[in-house]
Amino acid sequence: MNATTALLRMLVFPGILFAAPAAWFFLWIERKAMAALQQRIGPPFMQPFFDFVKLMGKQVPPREGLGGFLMKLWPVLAVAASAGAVGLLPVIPRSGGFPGDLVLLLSLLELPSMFIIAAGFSSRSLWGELGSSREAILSVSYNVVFLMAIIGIAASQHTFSLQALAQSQGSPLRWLGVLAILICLPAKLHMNPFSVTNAEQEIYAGPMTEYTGHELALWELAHGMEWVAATGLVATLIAPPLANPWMAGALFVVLSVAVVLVLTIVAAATARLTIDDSVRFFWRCALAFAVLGVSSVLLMRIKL
Amino acid sequence: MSYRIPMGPYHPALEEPYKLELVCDGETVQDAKLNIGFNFRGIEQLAETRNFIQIVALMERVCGICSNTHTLSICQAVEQIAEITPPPRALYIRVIMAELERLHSHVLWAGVAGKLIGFKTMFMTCFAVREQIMNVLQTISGNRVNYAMNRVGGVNRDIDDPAMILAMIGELEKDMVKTVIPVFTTSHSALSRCTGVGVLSEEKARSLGVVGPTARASGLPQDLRRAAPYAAYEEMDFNVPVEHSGDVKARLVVRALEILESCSILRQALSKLPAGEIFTGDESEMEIPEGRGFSRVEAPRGEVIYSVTWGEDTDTPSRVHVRTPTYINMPAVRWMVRGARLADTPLIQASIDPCYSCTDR
Amino acid sequence: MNLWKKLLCYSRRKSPWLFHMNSGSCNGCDIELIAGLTPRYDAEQLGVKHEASPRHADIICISGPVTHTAVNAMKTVYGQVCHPKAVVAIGSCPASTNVFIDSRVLDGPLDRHIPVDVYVPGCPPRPDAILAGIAKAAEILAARAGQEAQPAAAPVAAEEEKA
Amino acid sequence: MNILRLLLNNFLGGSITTRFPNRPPADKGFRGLVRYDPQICTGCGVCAYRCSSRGISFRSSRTAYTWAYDPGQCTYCGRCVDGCEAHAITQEAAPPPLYYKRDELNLAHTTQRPLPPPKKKPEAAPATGEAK
Repeated sequence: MNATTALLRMLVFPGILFAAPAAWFFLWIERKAMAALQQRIGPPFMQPFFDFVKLMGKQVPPREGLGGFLMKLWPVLAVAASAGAVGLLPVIPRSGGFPGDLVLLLSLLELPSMFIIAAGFSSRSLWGELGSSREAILSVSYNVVFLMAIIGIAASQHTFSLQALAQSQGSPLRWLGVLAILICLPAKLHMNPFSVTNAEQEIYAGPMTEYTGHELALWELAHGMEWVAATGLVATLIAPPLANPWMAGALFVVLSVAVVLVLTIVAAATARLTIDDSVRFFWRCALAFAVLGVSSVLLMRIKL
Repeated sequence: MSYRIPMGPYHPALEEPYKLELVCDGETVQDAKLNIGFNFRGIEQLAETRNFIQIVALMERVCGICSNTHTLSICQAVEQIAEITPPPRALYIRVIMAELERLHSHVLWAGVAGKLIGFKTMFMTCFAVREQIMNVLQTISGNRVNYAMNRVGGVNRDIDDPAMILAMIGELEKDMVKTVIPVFTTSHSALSRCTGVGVLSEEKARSLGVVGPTARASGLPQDLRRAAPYAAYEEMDFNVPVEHSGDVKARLVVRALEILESCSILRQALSKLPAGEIFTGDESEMEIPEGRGFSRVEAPRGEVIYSVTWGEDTDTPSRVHVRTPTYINMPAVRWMVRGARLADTPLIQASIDPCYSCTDR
Repeated sequence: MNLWKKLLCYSRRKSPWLFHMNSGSCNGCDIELIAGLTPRYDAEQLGVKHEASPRHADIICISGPVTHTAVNAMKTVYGQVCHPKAVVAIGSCPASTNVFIDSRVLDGPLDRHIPVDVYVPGCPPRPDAILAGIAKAAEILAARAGQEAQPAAAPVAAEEEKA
Repeated sequence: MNILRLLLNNFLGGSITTRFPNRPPADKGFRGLVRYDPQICTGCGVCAYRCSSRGISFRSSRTAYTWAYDPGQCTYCGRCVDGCEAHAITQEAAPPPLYYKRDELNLAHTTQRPLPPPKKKPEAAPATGEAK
């Protein structure tokens, strides 16, 4: 993959130009499905898009100095990082990629939550700081499981290339890894039961409390693209390899939407756990998956 | 390092403006300080400028959630001064309204509790169930919230169609027994937020003198409907649910059981509804003599006490004093939140079902 | 009016985010507003989101007769909501202080402090009436699209808008 | 019932929402705006005496009386309707309309009192309801 195709992938397909509508669509599906599970009608089609446009046209209070600059900077960086993450997804197989892009995808997926933490602290609001500290604690714990899952998957297939992973067949270890990723996704996407970061009944909107206008719009966009990237990652891992690129693309979208729906059902069925319960949960998961993963790797070695 | 967190006065967890200042160590709450008064409208003083018809509509706006309780209390107090006994049908209608109000208030509480623990589906389900009750209230009284049902000497509106309410109660009970209660009690994530949180021991409850469901959840079987029956409660047969663990879950269970008891009371009242007048006395000729009236009513949140003094040859009271359940239960919150997690504080303070607009008046 | 402006107008009408404030109300209007978010009325069908932070909101719903103690907090919150914004007064209390008229601790009615765009009458209004008020306020917001930030508390400008 | 069953039922049952411009109907006895019929009114002023929120004001002189009503001030409690012996006051069974300016919906009626008996003249036609 050369620089041009990389840029093209990041900006056009499946990057920003494609990812932004996809982000709004996924956010809309999430809200609409949530409403359907609660006997409601839910928002009109592409509501997140209207929210985005409206927020773009809303005034931002003047903020001076380094704090103000940083507050402007973080959402832009978050959008860039998540757009990059989406750009790496092998939506249509054999369309590029390089060995080791899974590692890059992981770090790009991790960056928005780092930026959220930074944003909460630079907004200098008490609630922002509380939300940021919660996000920091939470990300430390779920990332252990997340990384373990990714490493397990990569180890089972002996590759860090998304392309190769999309092409290869599943194995028990891989399914275990996908399960672990699915458990982490609600925390990554600030969904119930791990929505402690933006628990509005406790700490207002958490790190986002002070944000408004186009900055908030960019955060929402970054959040939506995180959805696309994260569900896309799962879809890549569970999709069976198909020869026809169009079929593969369609399957990718269907699987992504299915993941969104699964996450929505989980969110609708649970209450928010407290931060210490969440952390405890993830460390237990980490322990369980570590034991399972190591033992299965050992078993595979013995077989070999 | 401990730091202070000011919650409120406009905080999403609080329906009403008040300020809760928490002293926290990390996410653990060490102490809480409550600042109220944002809702103070001077109603007790205003009541001294209203005559006995106007005062009912005024007292109704002490609190929009338990509005019937307040009108019932003031009417009972004034009736005591004027020595009026409302006809039996009016007493039954008062019981029906009081129980409908308890139903809607408890279901509302369950919904708000669901919202506070981030359980949006529970919130939506409870409110969808609650709409049935609101429909009935609207059919009976002509409004969804402030019913304007009570008047000195009886009630304003008759219940024309008891069968419709009976059908609704059947539906509601089915919804509660089959949906809301099992869902709340089988959801691990919801239970993990409620169990063992905000414990108020029986001794502490006794020494603080808490009232209502908060007391009953701490093992104090006190209920005015049983202890000092008013309206037609003497003729009703019901249980007073008591739990002993004193945590948020116990308060939840007490309220859930009370909803079922309310349904049973409603059923009895509606089937025994006596015929006859719905009020005594002609309001245009009624005179309130000098005297003092005192009335106690079991609101959804606990005991409401009204003390009304009427001066000589006036058409306005000389003093109306109200003691609301939240006023008594509030200090208990301080003991409940000590050592609790910050995330549980909204739920703990909501578990007494606070009503600061009653308390501030 | 160019395309972006048109889109902006449309979006503003489609996505009113609420911030709810109680300035000493009896809770009646507040629970009716909350009931408006729930399945039977479902404010989300209008794109309404009940926001926790005033910074995110477009429409401020105010209930209650504006007590002395709440007035400053209320003005602060009003200032925190960014332009464009609209104010919906729920119930009779903010319009006229209702039954609490001639109480000495009230600083109402509401339009003495901040400009009000829509009044929803009722004591309390029904949830569907509140939703209608919010939809109306969203239309007023959309009409304000071309306008630049107005100075804080300029009731006159707000009144011209409506005409 | 388990939460997943509830979600499934909700999903299969469809929404119970009223689509926005439609509104649930008001009941027969709904307490809406107060309507006043100056033809029937006897000018006793009991409605103002019974009104807790001063929504109805009644100013009377020897030659005329003015009945004024401010819906923004009204509590919709219906006590004026209950107390009106001539049934000149009724309540609409519909939710009151939105309004955009304070006092926009105010109503005031001035009615001339019939002159004292010696000179008997027909009652003057009531003045039109003018919005302030």
